Amino acid sequence: MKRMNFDEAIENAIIQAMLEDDRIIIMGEDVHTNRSALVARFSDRIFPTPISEASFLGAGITAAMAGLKPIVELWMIDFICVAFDAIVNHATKVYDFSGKRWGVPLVIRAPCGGGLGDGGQHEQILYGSIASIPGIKILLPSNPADAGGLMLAALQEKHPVIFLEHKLLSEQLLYYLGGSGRNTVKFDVPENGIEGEVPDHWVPLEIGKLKVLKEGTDLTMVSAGVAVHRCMDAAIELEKQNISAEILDLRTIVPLDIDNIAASVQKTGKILIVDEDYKQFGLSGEIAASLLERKLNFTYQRIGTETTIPFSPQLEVKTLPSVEKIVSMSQFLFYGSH
Amino acid sequence: MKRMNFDEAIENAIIQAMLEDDRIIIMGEDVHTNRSALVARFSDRIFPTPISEASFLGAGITAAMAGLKPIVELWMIDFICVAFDAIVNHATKVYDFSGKRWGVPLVIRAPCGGGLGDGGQHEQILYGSIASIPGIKILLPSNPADAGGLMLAALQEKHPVIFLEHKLLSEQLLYYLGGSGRNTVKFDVPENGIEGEVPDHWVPLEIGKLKVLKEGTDLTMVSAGVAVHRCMDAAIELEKQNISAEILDLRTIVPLDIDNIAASVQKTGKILIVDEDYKQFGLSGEIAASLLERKLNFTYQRIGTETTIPFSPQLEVKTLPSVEKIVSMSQFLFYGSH
Amino acid sequence: MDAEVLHLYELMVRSRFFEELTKVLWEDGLIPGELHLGIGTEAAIAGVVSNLIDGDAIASDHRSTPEFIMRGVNPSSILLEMMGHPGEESLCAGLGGHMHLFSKEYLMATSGIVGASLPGAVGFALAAKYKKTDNIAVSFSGEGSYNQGHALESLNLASTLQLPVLFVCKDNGWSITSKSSDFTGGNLVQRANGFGIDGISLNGLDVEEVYNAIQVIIPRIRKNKKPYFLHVLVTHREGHFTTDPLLNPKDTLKKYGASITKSFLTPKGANLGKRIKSVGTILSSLMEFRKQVKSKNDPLYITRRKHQELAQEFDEVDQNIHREIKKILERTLEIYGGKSK
Amino acid sequence: MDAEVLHLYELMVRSRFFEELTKVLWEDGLIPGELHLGIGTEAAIAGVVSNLIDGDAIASDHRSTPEFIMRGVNPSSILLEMMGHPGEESLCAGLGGHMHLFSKEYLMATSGIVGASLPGAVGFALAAKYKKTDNIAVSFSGEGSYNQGHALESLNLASTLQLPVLFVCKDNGWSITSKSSDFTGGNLVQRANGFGIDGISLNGLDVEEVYNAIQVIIPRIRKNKKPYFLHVLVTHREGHFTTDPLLNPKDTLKKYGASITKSFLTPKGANLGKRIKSVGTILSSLMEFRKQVKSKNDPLYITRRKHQELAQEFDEVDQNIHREIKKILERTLEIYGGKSK
Ligand SMILES: Cc1ncc(C[n+]2csc(CCOP(=O)(O)OP(=O)(O)O)c2C)c(N)n1
Ligand SMILES: Cc1ncc(C[n+]2csc(CCOP(=O)(O)OP(=O)(O)O)c2C)c(N)n1
Ligand SMILES: [Mg+2]
Ligand SMILES: [Mg+2]
Repeated sequence: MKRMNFDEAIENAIIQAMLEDDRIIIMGEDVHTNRSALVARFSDRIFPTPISEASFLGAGITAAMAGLKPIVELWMIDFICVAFDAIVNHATKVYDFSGKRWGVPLVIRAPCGGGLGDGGQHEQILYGSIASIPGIKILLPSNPADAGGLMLAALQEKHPVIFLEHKLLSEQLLYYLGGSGRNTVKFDVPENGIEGEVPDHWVPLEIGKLKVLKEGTDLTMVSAGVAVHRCMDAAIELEKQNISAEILDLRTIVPLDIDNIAASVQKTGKILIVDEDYKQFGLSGEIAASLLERKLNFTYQRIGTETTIPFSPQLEVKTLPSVEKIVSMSQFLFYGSH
Repeated sequence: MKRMNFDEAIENAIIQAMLEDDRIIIMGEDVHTNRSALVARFSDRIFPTPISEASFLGAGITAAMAGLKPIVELWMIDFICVAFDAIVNHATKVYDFSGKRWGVPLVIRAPCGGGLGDGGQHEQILYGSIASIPGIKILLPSNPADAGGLMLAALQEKHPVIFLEHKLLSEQLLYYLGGSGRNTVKFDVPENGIEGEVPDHWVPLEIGKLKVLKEGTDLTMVSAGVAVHRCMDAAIELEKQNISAEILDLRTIVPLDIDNIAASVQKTGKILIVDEDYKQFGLSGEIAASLLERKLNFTYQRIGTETTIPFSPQLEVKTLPSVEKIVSMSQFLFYGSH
Repeated sequence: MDAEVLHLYELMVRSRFFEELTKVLWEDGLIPGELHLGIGTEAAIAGVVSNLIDGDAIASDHRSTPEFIMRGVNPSSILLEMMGHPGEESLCAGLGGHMHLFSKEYLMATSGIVGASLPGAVGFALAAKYKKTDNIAVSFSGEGSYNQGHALESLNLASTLQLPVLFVCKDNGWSITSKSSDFTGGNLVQRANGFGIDGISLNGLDVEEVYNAIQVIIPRIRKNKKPYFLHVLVTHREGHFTTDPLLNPKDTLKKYGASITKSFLTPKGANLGKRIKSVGTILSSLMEFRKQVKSKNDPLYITRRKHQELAQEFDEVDQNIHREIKKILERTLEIYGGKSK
Repeated sequence: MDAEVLHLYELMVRSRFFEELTKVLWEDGLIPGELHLGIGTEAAIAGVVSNLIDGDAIASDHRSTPEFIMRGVNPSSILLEMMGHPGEESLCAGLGGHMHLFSKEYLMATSGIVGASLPGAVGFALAAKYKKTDNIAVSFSGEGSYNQGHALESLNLASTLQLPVLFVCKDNGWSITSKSSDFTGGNLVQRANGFGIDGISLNGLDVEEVYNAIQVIIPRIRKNKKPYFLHVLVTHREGHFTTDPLLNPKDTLKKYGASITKSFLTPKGANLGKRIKSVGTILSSLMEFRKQVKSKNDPLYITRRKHQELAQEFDEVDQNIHREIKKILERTLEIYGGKSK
């Protein structure tokens, strides 16, 4: 076992995959810079593009159909919106439209998430909007080992995958977007997410399997990405109050690992979903519905982003899921009051 | 009281609004044809556009900010995807970004829904994807009176509204898209939706209030648009089996009238959500979560579109919510088996 | 040149007969959904498709039947697909339908989203170039699509990535009910130039004009790996879609009875043999219909007029294709009827 | 002309001093997020903005501070907004931040989504035309944005709807780390022509060149209700955003201490009077910094060089604006510090 940064792990897994599979190419804005290490190694497999997400993502789809395995990069997932049609009406539809004869093995890679004080157009996660469309998988790892393993798995899929990379976990993104030129601001970076142990040789992780990060008996917390780390911190606080939280790191938003969520909820009888994406019409709802469909009995609460993410850091911190909110909502779930 | 077609009611309400408020304009592809009656009356207030949804929807936003009240039309809601950025990063964000000083009074009007055999890119509803974004209201009326009243209400809003018009309810759309040139195909058109009583003078309906279409004691069915009529038909079947369904017509997807859903569920103890949109990460999940947040005890099931809508009518009918499915799922909810 | 003219004529007639057949099937209720016919675009498409080689890809739009027929995709599988037949024999197992035809074998994809052919072709071309083949990709779409964002972006993308794409703009002057000249700033060849792409405008009703130009253009694309823009004037003889209510007053639309519908949509009834018999009648009337179309805007008629010396050969092609399409229909209906029983 | 030159110079200096101030505040950690400066674009923007009248609208991008300052929006409210101060006095109550500045009063909107200025300006122009005013709308965005779908669509939309829009393309040759010539097919004036829009390319570092051209262009737009495309060459003297790590090696970046941060971010500490005192020092160093920038690519320097006879007046402007900005900073920090205590 060695240790790596989060972004290093992803790049490392990509290198391993690219060495084994020469159909893998990389497309996107500024990839000649952001993936300069890969350019050095795989020069003509890196295609920097104009600022034209709709067309280069659209082109990625047919390139995949014609036998390549493109990793299409976006500067941030917020910008998927200018290319949303490529997802909804093309990437997710071709396999079905073709009578299940033609797959689209495409990986979309995009930074996501808040906490850098960049405002509401540059801090979203948006999986709630994307996940409603059948036919695409969505990954959101919380640590280097999962990031590498899931990236490798994504590159072995026959169908489109969105790989989300939380900005607060990536040294590279923190350096570039977070303002490398100043040491006067601090971000609330999860230590156990930004760096950690990784395998010597990458093995693909199974997509759609959550990980139990911490066992517990009183309360199930379901989360993904940076929010997982907030849950872990909250759990320490809660232990002090004799509330034992079980913490599930989804890792995959679609498909949801409902079996294992259900198993945990059956044990604890209580679930708190901590979701950095918009609360409404998203992950927390889907989990609620899926558990109810299974006729489970449980009490339920959720934390999510309820408004446009404010620019002001003081307001931002109150808008995103925080340890305080998690502790407070857990108490509410437990005692019926905060 | 007089009677009108669904599309007539909408047009009629728009005429009433346009006569009273000269800030209202209409933009979109082929509006000179599709709204020819309005052109005759309000000529220079109708702006036909090129096939450029992203830019004319984007322009509609700033036109609204500059004091107009644009109704921006799309040929179908499926095409919102090429203009999704205008929704996610602009229409819904300006009010917040401006410090709540600048509103965007914009109405997006779009046909939606399946049942015409047009295939998976032209039959979606997609509110599940849109509704996750804070800052936009979504309406989906099921009959002429609600359609007119909600359109009038939408035109009095200070913030963006999406007005969805189910194709199977609109004589005009059935005629145009359904193949007016042949009487060899029949669509499953809800009689009570396509035509009905309307007020002599339009009064705006309150946005965010559901309507109890049928009272019942055993089971709450929540639905909107065409699916509401499927529920009504299923209810007749269920009455025969001594299951009394209460049927709620949401009319508004966002904001959800959770108070009244909860009241009904408290009475019946059972809820079945019948949703023509994609099942996952959408309406049915949001209702589940909102009810659980209120600590209600109830049993739950849902029907939604689970895959790309198939072109083949035989497969399409099995994919969209149907009376058979509703009856069967109600039985399951009631007896624990189908 | 005679052999080439006859070959091109054959491609066009095959597409025409096939589409006229789909029109009748549609009117009879056997083809669901909207139906956008390429009748009037055959010359432009034949001139391009006849110059493609194995491994070349096509991305097209909601009006793609001619491309599929001319490229050689099994017509019966296309017909079954358009009829929504849910089975192996249908091109897309009944899931796609006429706006969403896909053939992995022929590298052909379509989309009902205006403008999507362009990024589609760019991606195909990227794969071809990456694999170091000589293949190209062709985008077919209407003039209206050149106002759509992802289409415009794609011109720039192909230009800057230096990809072997032929962008074919089938300009019939209309987008549904919008007169395109009112909605298009500048002219489209100049617009392509503004993205660094050379282009030309041709009379797309004259198959030889297109064919001759393309014979030079496509090899250049193959060699230089640079996109090219081909603007062709075409007509849509059937309006935006079949029995476009804007072109046909409502009350004249009921002329077609429900002949095949009756025999095929009703699961129980006469045996299959009898059902298929009615097909002959329909095809003959198609022939009749086509012959009436002697307008100077019909690409088939233009070809015949230009080559009056080939009148007999043309008639023979007509007869052969007539028989071919009839067989296809019979085979198709057999599968369709067999399954729907 | 002298008065005009001095006025334009003043607009530019005000923007420059203000942005240099934001740079220091950013480096001190008082401005969150990415910070994209318009330093190097002042001449182009001053040449345009100085020709606007009441009721004209502006849609801009992630680099819009100069437009807001030159148009006369309260600088203190902008500064508070950029500092994320959540209060009435901030332009957007702290919710927008520097990429999302909005002024309803001045009809100014921005967006961090590349290309969104173009549909934004089109909608403003539509409203102006519909209301039968003489107003126009200006779109400001970088050259990279002209490869984005909604931007390209907007050229066509403005052209066909005949709307009074001035599309200003601030071309610094780079989009983040991408050299724009590698990612732009054709040239942008020709591209605009391809949408039926006239255009011109100017040296955006020469404020008089821009001003003189705009004096003719804008009245024509007002009268004819037709869009126009203005391509101006500019520089971004600070890279893509402040202390762009691609332009500045990591280790040279630590030159700025955390002076204001210490006094203002720490809720408890010295009283406000003392805190504000440190401001003077900072502003003086700004003056120093600006004077060092004597590169021939600096629009301020170019103006001074062209009009050496006005050297004394320029110095006076510098001094006045220095005082002005210093006051603004003091007032701003008072509000900011008062609230954050
Ligand atoms: C993005 C999008 N917007 C609108 C439509 C509706 N629509 C279908 S075909 C069409 C007209 C296309 O015109 P053109 O490209 O000229 O092709 P033609 O039909 O004339 O062959 C429109 C607007 C669509 N399918 N997709
Ligand atoms: C749709 C979209 N894609 C990508 C980005 C990331 N991004 C921010 S600024 C920028 C470069 C813009 O270049 P240009 O338009 O030339 O403006 P400049 O920064 O040079 O002033 C990019 C790619 C974005 N904000 N929006
Ligand atoms: Mg056309
Ligand atoms: Mg630039």
